[in-house]
Parts: sequence; structure tokens; C-alpha cells
Amino acid sequence: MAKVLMKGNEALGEAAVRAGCRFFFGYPITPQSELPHYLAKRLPEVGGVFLQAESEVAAINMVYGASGAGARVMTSSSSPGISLKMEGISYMAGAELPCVIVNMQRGGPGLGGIQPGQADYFQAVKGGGHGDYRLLVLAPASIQEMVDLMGKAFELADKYRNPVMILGDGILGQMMEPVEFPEMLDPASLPDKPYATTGAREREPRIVNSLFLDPVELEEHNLKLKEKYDHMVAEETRAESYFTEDSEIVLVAYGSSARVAKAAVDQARAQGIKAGLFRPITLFPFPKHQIQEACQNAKQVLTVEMSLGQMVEDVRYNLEFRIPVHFYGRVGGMVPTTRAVFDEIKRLVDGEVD
Amino acid sequence: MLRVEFDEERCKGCELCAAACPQRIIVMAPRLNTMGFHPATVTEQERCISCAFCARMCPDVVITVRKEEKKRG
Amino acid sequence: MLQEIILAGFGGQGVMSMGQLLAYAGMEEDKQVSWIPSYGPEMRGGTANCSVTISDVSVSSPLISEPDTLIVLNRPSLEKFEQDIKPGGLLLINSSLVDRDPLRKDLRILKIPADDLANEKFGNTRVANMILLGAFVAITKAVSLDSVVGALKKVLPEYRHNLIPLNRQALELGAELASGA
Amino acid sequence: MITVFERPKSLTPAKTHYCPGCTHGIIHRLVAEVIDELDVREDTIGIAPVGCSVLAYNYFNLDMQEAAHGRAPAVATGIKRVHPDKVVFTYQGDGDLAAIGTAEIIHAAARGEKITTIFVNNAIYGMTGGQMAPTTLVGQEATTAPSGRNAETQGYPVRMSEILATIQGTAYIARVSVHNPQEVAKAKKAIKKAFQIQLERKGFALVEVLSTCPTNWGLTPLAAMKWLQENMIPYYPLGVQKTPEEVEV
Repeated sequence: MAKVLMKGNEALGEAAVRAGCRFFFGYPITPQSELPHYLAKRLPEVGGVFLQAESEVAAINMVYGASGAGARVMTSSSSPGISLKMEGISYMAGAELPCVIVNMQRGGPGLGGIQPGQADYFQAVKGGGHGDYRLLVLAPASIQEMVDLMGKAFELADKYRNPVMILGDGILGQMMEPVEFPEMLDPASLPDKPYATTGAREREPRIVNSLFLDPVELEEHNLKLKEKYDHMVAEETRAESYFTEDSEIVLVAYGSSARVAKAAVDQARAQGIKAGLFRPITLFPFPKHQIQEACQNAKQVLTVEMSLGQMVEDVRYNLEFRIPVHFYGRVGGMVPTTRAVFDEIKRLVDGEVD
Repeated sequence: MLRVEFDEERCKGCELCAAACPQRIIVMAPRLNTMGFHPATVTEQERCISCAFCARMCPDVVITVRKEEKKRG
Repeated sequence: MLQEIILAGFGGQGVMSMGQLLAYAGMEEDKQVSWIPSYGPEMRGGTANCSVTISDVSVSSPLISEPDTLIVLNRPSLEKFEQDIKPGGLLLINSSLVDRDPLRKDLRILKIPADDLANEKFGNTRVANMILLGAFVAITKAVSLDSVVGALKKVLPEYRHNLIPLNRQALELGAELASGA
Repeated sequence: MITVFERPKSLTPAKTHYCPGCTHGIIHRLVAEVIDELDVREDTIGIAPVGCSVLAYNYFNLDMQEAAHGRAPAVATGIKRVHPDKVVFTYQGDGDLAAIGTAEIIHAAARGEKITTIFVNNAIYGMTGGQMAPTTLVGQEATTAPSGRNAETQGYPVRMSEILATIQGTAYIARVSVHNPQEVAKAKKAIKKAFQIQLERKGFALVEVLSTCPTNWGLTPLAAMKWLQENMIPYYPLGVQKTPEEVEV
């Protein structure tokens, strides 16, 4: 298929359709609205259902119902809306139901603003909802990667029977880049789901549930989930390294921040500074081995985020505190500039900071 | 075969069946079942009219009701 | 080649579609491109701007803080972005709506009364943006004029395709003015 | 001898966890009988709520999903949109439907979702320990209204059926009670109608069933039935609030 120029939000919508998703439940919020706009038009064309729910809470519970009934289903929102969805997300993780959740992050806390942010890292990666659970969190940095990861997200959701979050931001949702789509996957070609409530026809009834009143059973259930998360850690880490082999300073950033950091690395390289970029693509599981490898020659690390320092904690932890890890962040919808990040690199390599 | 049969182990002794019985033949047994309730029971089976009021009021599906087939012709 | 452009004006001047046309034309020429709009309430009624990158190699950051070119369609846009232009960069001004001279002396500056020309030549101020875009393309050769005309088909909805000839004329007029400048 | 009454196939043999005399058991059975009579057991998906009937999935011999508190109508919407040909019902208490899930029920109704809702109103929170419900009567005691519900500070009980009947997307709304065999029979008729409405794709259908909570009302099961009759029915009048317009022959 030829390349088309498309907004990130719309491209995600088309990618979902091509991944066999036929059900979308959501509630309007900036800056992700083009995604529901697109699907409101597109899903009926392929026999799917688009439904604007009365709230984010209702939307995620519709996703729960549809997923429990065996469908490929998704929702999308932005930061404050994702907070409201947390209840349903925890229930889905508990009931082991697959789905894809898109978060086009904006500035917070509270109502915050509508400009891009990355301050929902902790919420996405560490929990957000109640209980011991994990989301698989994918962090694309370009429109093409968003499209590629959407297919992957549905695949992983089904593989692990777990919600998968695509953690984007206002920039990725709003920007246009050329993109190529994969072929259309026919949802009818997907394997049957042995847990789906479809009516107990000539079989025992199925129950979709996350309630275990017996603590012995609940602990067993939690341990089973933990095993699944360990499996993700062992098998699903993804990352990209850019000029890291000989880097004295390695930048670590995801999503839009990684694009800025990449431009700063280009500038630094042009001036003879041995800088590189490590970009996690999965935020959970965090690519531990990859970051250790990327930073093996680094004297220092600089994490760049649109937050006051969230992923940086995982960077330090995964590097096992062996290398100094510095932080540069902008918040509230302010975006780091290439110049500012470059200046920070220069300051660090010139030894102005220890 | 009994007209009205009580699965006494399911009975929680709420007495809703007894109150509903137009024949007033349901009584609570003096013994306790394994859940610790005095189960409902009927001794005068021949007085049962198979109206099933008791079963309709029972929250615990304790009661099965039968009646004689009408002889045709 | 790396060309980073900021296009700015007020809502309704066609700033967003100018940017999209450029990005589309670049893509059709197999260049690497990106387009980012300002979004939110400010784009409804207030000022609107977008950033476009056209490059021979993959675009590292689509965010532009120091553009090679700034195209301003109204005065607030000049005030907002003039200081950011790279030294020696290009500043294209719609002088019909910008009533002051730029402060920077280190730039290549072209002033085109685009609204007045659009009205005089075509009786339609809505193509003022195309005049400026034509001028930009002629000066920078970031993409070819043909590619921009080709992109019109992609960016304009089907029912607006009757406007393509008019837009093409406006683009050509801008290109002519720039070559004469 | 022929059997005139036995456990419906749509109920499992499991003993319920409900307190003695709690009418949830009666209502479960009525729903199951209706599903049996309509011969849709293998095509039905039920949604259990949070509240006393949280374990309903153990008692209905059907495919079931457990919903978060109040969200059953949203979960039902998701299921029904995926399987428009299946029968989908929610079973919800008064806290679930009339407090934390008010938005979900109102909007499922407004969308005219082709689902059936069984709304069990016993005017109290049972499972969490006798707290005031949105349907607790003025003056009625609850653990969070120890001197009785005070309208001045705690407001008035909500009549959900009347509210829902005003919504265009609803096809059938009825309020019934289960305090004696005659009313139980009427309740079953209404529940059957609410499932038939779904099968005929006429719109959203809900049956509100007035129910007792002997434990938290502090009454014997029999006294609770009397209390329901004397106190709840005057405030929550029985009857059909709304039904499809066509005349039944």
C-alpha cells in the first residue's frame, strides 16, 4: 500500500481497524478526539460498532463487557479520562481480559491542560488502578510506529489476556507523518476465545470475573498473574538504540521526547560529542538488558521527559545505580526544545555538573 | 410419591412457605438441619392441594410439588 | 536538505492546509516529512500555526524551535515567532495584514501583499495563502510547484476539486513574484 | 404424579449465601423460570452486580460476567453490541443501580439498549452492613441514618422506575413485589414481558422488584413482608410504568 500522510490519532484508528478491532467505546477528550472521530465513520463501514459512552467509566466497562464477550475492542482517552478508566482497567487485568487502551497524554495534575505531557508514566507503568497488576505499555515515537504497535498491541493483549496501553501524547496524536498500513486482518480469522461469554450452548457456563472471596484462591490468582508479568519481562521488551556503541553520554527518552532527544544527539554528534540515544519502546516491561548494553560505555546518562522525573527512576533502577543518571524535563504542556537538551548534554560532558 | 417434598438440607427456616400455605399444613421441624435451621416440613401430605404457593414463596428452591394426573374420559 | 518551516496566521487563513500541502508534496517526492499543528482552543478563532519539516533523511524531531523559514499571515504571528528564526533564515510576510517591518536584520525577507493580490487578481482572498506558498516554493525549492499542485488533490476534499485551477494560479503568481524579487 | 414445581434449569443446584427469608432467592428463581420458559438458556448472558447478589454467577446456570459496582448496564451494552442476537440481562440492587450506577442505567435506557434489567429494591445496603440506600424511606433506620433517614439532611428516596419511564429509549418499565404468592406470580409475568421485549428488540426493559432485607431491617422474614407491604408500596406504587404502545390482543 502507498504511503499516506495522516494524523497520529487517525492513523491509530485505521491501524486498529486493520488489526481486526471492530468495537470502540470512548468519551471525548482533547487531544485524542480525532481517533473517535475517525472510528465513528470507519467502524460502521466494516460492520463494527462505535459508541460514545456517557462517561469514561462507562466506556471502559463497555470494553470489559465486549472483551468478555470475545471481541477485539479498544478505547482511547487522555490523562484525566484515563484516571477515570482505572477502575475498569484493574477489573480487566483481574478478570484477564484483553483490550487496547490509548492514552494521548496531556499536562496534569487535575484538569491540567491540553498540551502534550508525559506525566502519566507512573500511572501507566506502576499501576494506577488498585491491586497488583501490570499493563503492557507501548510507547511509539512516530506515526508509523504507532500503526505498527497497534497491531502488536492487539496481538499481545490476546496472547497474555491482559490490557495493553499505547502511551502517546498530544504531539503524537496531532502530528502528521507519512505512514504505510498493513493488510486488513479479518477478525473472523482470529482463534476462538475459550473464556468468552457467548451463551452456554452445549457446554458448561463460562464466568468472567475478578472476585475471589477466599484469600487462598485470591493469592493463587495473583501469583498466576505475576507469572504472566514475569513472562512479559522475559519476552516482550523492546527498545531502540541510536549511536550508543561508543557513547560517553547516553540520552534516555520515550515517545515525543525521544524525537527531541534524537535531534539533540544529532547536534551533539555534529560537534564531535559522543552522544547517543536509548529509546524504550516497551515501558512495561522496561528493557533492562537493552539499556545496560546501550550504556556499557557511557560515563553518564541523561533522561529527558515531559514530566518532573518519572521514567528516570526506572532508568536508575535498571542501570542498577552504576552510572550517574541526570534528568531534564519540561511539564505542563511545555515541550523540551532540541537546543535546551543539547545545552544540557554540553553542560554534562563539559563537566559543569558532577 | 409425595405431593410436596422438602429438600430439608437447603431450608433456612424462614417460614415464608408456611405463611403462604392455604391449608396451613407446613410446620417447622423441631430438629436442626446441618446449616442449623429448623427446616420446613409437611406431615399431612394427603391434605396438600398442590397449589405450589409454598414453592413460589421459597427463596431457596427447597420445595418440589407434584399432583396427580387427571384421569381423562 | 533539511527545511524547517513555521506557518502562522489566524484561524481561517488556511495556515494548516498550507502546511499539509507542503508535507504532502514532500512525501510525494519521497522526502521525509512531518507536520504538527498548534491545537486546542487557540486554533478555534485565535491564532493558528503549524510546523513542517521536509528532509532528505529521517526527521529526528518534528518539533521546530528555530525554523529555517517563517511564513506569517498576520501581525501577531510575526510578533510571536520573529525572534525564533535561524540567523540568515527566510521570513515571508503577508504585508496586507502585517503593518510593521520586521525587527531582525539578519534575515532574508520578502513581503507580499497576499490578501490584496488575491482580491485584485482572483476576487477571492481565500487564496492569499497559496500566493505565499508559491513564493516559498520558488525561493527554497524545498519541493516543486508541481508536487504542491498534485498535493491539492489529496488535501482538498473531492467536492472542492473545482477550486484546484484557481489555487494553481495563485501558487504560480506567488512563484512569479518571488522569482522577480 | 406430575411435577408442577421444581428447580428451573437456569439455576444451578448451589445453595445461595442469602440470609433466611431474603427475597433475592425468589427473584433469582423467577428470572431462571422465565429464561427456561422462553427456551433461551443457551443464548443468555447475565451480568452480576456488586452488592448482595455479587455471587449471582454461582446461582444462574448461564454464561455470566461480573461487573464493577454500578457498571452492569455498561458491561451489558458491551456484550449486547458484540452479540446482538443473544439475550443479555443485568441483575442489580438499589445501591448499584440507583446510586453509584445512576449514570450507567439512565444512559443504557436512553440509548434504548436491547437489554433487560432486574432491579431489586430493598431500600437498604445489605452486603456492606445496613447503610442508607438511595431508596431508603424517610424515617427508615439505617446504620448511616441511625435516627432514621432525615429528608432535610439526607434527601428523599429515588423512584427509579418513574424516572426511567420518562426516557424515550425505554420500552417497558414495571414495578412489582414478591410479598405473597399472588404478587410473585405478577412479578414473574412482568419479568417475562421484560425478556420478551428484548427478544422482540423493542428497546430497554426494566422490572423493579420490591424486596425485603429481614437482617438489616431487623425483622423476621414474615414481618419484613408485612413491612414492605405497609411502607414501601405506598411510596413505590406497583404497576406498569411504561409498555410498548401497540395493543395486545
